[in-house]
Amino acid sequence: MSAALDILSAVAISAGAFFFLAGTAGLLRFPDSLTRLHALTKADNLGLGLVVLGLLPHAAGPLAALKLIGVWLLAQLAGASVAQLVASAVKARGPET
Amino acid sequence: MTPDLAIDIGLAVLVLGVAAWTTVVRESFAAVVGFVTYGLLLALAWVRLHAVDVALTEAAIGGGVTGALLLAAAARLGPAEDRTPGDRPGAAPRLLAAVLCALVSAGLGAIVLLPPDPAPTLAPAAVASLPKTGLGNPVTAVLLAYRAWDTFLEKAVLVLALLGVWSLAPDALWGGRPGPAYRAQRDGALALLARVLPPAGIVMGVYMLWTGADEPGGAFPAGTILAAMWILVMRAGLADAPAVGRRSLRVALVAGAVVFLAVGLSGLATAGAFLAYPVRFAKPLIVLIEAPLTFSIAVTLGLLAAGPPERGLPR
Amino acid sequence: MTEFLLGAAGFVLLMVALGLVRILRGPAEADRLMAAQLLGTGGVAVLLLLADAGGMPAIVDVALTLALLAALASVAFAMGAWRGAVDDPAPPSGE
Amino acid sequence: MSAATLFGLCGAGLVGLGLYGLVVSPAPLRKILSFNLLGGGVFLLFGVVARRGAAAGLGGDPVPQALTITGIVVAFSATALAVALALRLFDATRRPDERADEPSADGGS
Repeated sequence: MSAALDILSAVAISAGAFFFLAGTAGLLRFPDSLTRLHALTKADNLGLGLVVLGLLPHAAGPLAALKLIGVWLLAQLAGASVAQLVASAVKARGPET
Repeated sequence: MTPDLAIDIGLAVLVLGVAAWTTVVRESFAAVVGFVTYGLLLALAWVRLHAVDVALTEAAIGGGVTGALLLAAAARLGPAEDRTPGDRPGAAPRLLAAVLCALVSAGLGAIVLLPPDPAPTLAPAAVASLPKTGLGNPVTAVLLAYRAWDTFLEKAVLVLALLGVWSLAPDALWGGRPGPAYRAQRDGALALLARVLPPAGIVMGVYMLWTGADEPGGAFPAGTILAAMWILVMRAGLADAPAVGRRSLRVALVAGAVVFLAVGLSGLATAGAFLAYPVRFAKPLIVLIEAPLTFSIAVTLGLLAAGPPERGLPR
Repeated sequence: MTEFLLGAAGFVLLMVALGLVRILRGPAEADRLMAAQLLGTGGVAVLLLLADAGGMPAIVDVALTLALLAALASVAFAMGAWRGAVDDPAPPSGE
Repeated sequence: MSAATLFGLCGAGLVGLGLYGLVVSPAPLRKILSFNLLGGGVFLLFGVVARRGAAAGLGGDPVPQALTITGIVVAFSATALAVALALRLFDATRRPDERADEPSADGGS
C-alpha cells in the first residue's frame, strides 16, 4: 500500500515538474505576450496542482492536507486573476510583439 | 554533490544574478520586476537557512506589499526617469566605485570565511528561559519578552515613517485622503480578487498571529498579510482610503503602541520592572499585546503603501 | 523519497530560473511580469517540496503566504498600465 | 561548503552590488532599489550569524532572526517614505508641459 502510494506520489510530482518545464519552454519560445500567458497558466494550474496531488499522501493529517489544497486553490485564484489582469494590460498598452 | 548543496548554490547564484541585473538594467520598470523576484528568492534563501519566521516576513513584505508599492511608483515615475535618466557618472568614476564596492564585498566575504570558533549564540539562553514566557516559539519570545523594548520602539518608528510620508502633502490637502481615487470595480478579475481574497487573508492573518506563539509566525507577518489585503481592497476601489485626519484612524494607528506601553508600565507594579511580565500571566499578556500590535501594524503598513494625502477633506 | 523530493525541488527551481530569461529579454513589460509570476508559482512548489523533504511543516505556511499575495504585484502592474493607456486608473473596457 | 557560508558570501556580494547601484544610479527610484538590495545582503549576513549559532535543538539563534524580522519591516517603512519623497520631488520639479498626463484625481464616484 505504502509502496503504491509512493509510486503515485513520484508520478504526480514528476508530471508536475514536467508542466513547469512546459511552462518555461512556452514562456521562452512562444511568439507573443498572449500565447506566453497561456503557457504560464499551465504551470500555475497543472504544475502546482500535480505537485500538491503528489504530496497529499505524505500529509501528516487532515489539517495538513487541507493546507496543501488551500495553497493550490489560492494559486488558482491568483493565476486566473493575473491572467485576466495581464491580458487587459497587454490590450491597453497595445501589442509590442 | 548532494541535492541540498546544489539547491543552495543554485539559489545563491540566482539571488546574485537577479540583483546584478536589477542594478544594471536600463528601464526602471524592468528593475522593479527584478527586485520583486529578488524578494521571492530571498524568502527561499531564508527557508534554506532554517529561519522560517524570517521567511514568512520576507514572503509577506518582499513578495507582496513591496511589489505593490514599487510597481505603482514605477508606473508614475518610470517613464520620466527613463526619458531623462539624469547625469550618469563617467566611466572612470564608475570603475572606481566598482573597485571600492568589490573591496567592501571582499572584506565582508573574508569575515564570512573566517568565523569565530565557537560561533557566538544565545540560543541555549533563549531556550532556557522559554518556559517562563509560556511560549513555544523562541523568536516570538525574543520579540515580545526578552527584547520587547526594541519591538516597542520599532512600532514607534513605523508610525514616525508614516508621519514623514503624510508631511509630504501640500498644506491644503493635510488631513485629506491618501493616494488617487480608484474607480470602484464592479466586475472583472480585480473585483473578484478583491472580494474573494480578503476573507482568506484575514483567516490567514489571524492564524499566523495565533500560531506565532508556538510555531513560526507572529505579529509582523500577520500584520503584513492584513495590510496587503487592505491595499488590494483600496486599489479595487471597494473601500476608499480613510482621511488621515480621522480620529478613529489615529486611534487604530497607536492602539498597538499604547497597549504595549500600558502592559509595560503595569510590569513595574506586578513584576518589578518596565516591560517585565509576572510569570503566571506572561502568555496572556503577550497575546494581549500582540493582537492590537498586529492591527496597528496592518493599518500603518497599508497607509504607508497608500502614500501622502492627495485629495482634500471630504466636503 | 527525500532525495527524489529534493531533486524535484531543484528541477522546478532550475526551470523557473530559466524562465527568468524572459525578464532579461522582455520585450513588453507584461512579459517580464509573467516571468516573475512563474517564479512565484515555482517558488510555492519548491517550498512545498522542501517542507516535505525536510520534515519542516512550518514551511507550508510560507508557501501559503506566497500563494495568497502572488496576485498583488500583477494588480499593481495592470493598474499602472490602465492608467498609462487611458489616463484613469480603471480598466479601459470595464463597462 | 555549508549553506551558511554560501549565503554569507552571497550576502557579501549583495552589499557590494547594492552599494555600487546606490553610488552610480542618478534616478531616485533606482537608488531606492539599490539600497534595498544592500539591505537584503545585510539581512542575509545576519541570517548566517543566526544559522551558525544553531544550538539547543534550534535551527538557528533566535536573537539575530528577531532583529532581522523587525529590520525587514522597518526597511519597508523607510522604502515607503523614500518612494513618497521621490514622487513629491517628481511632482515639484517636472516641467509644466509634462503635467498634461496627470491622472484625474477627483472624487471618482
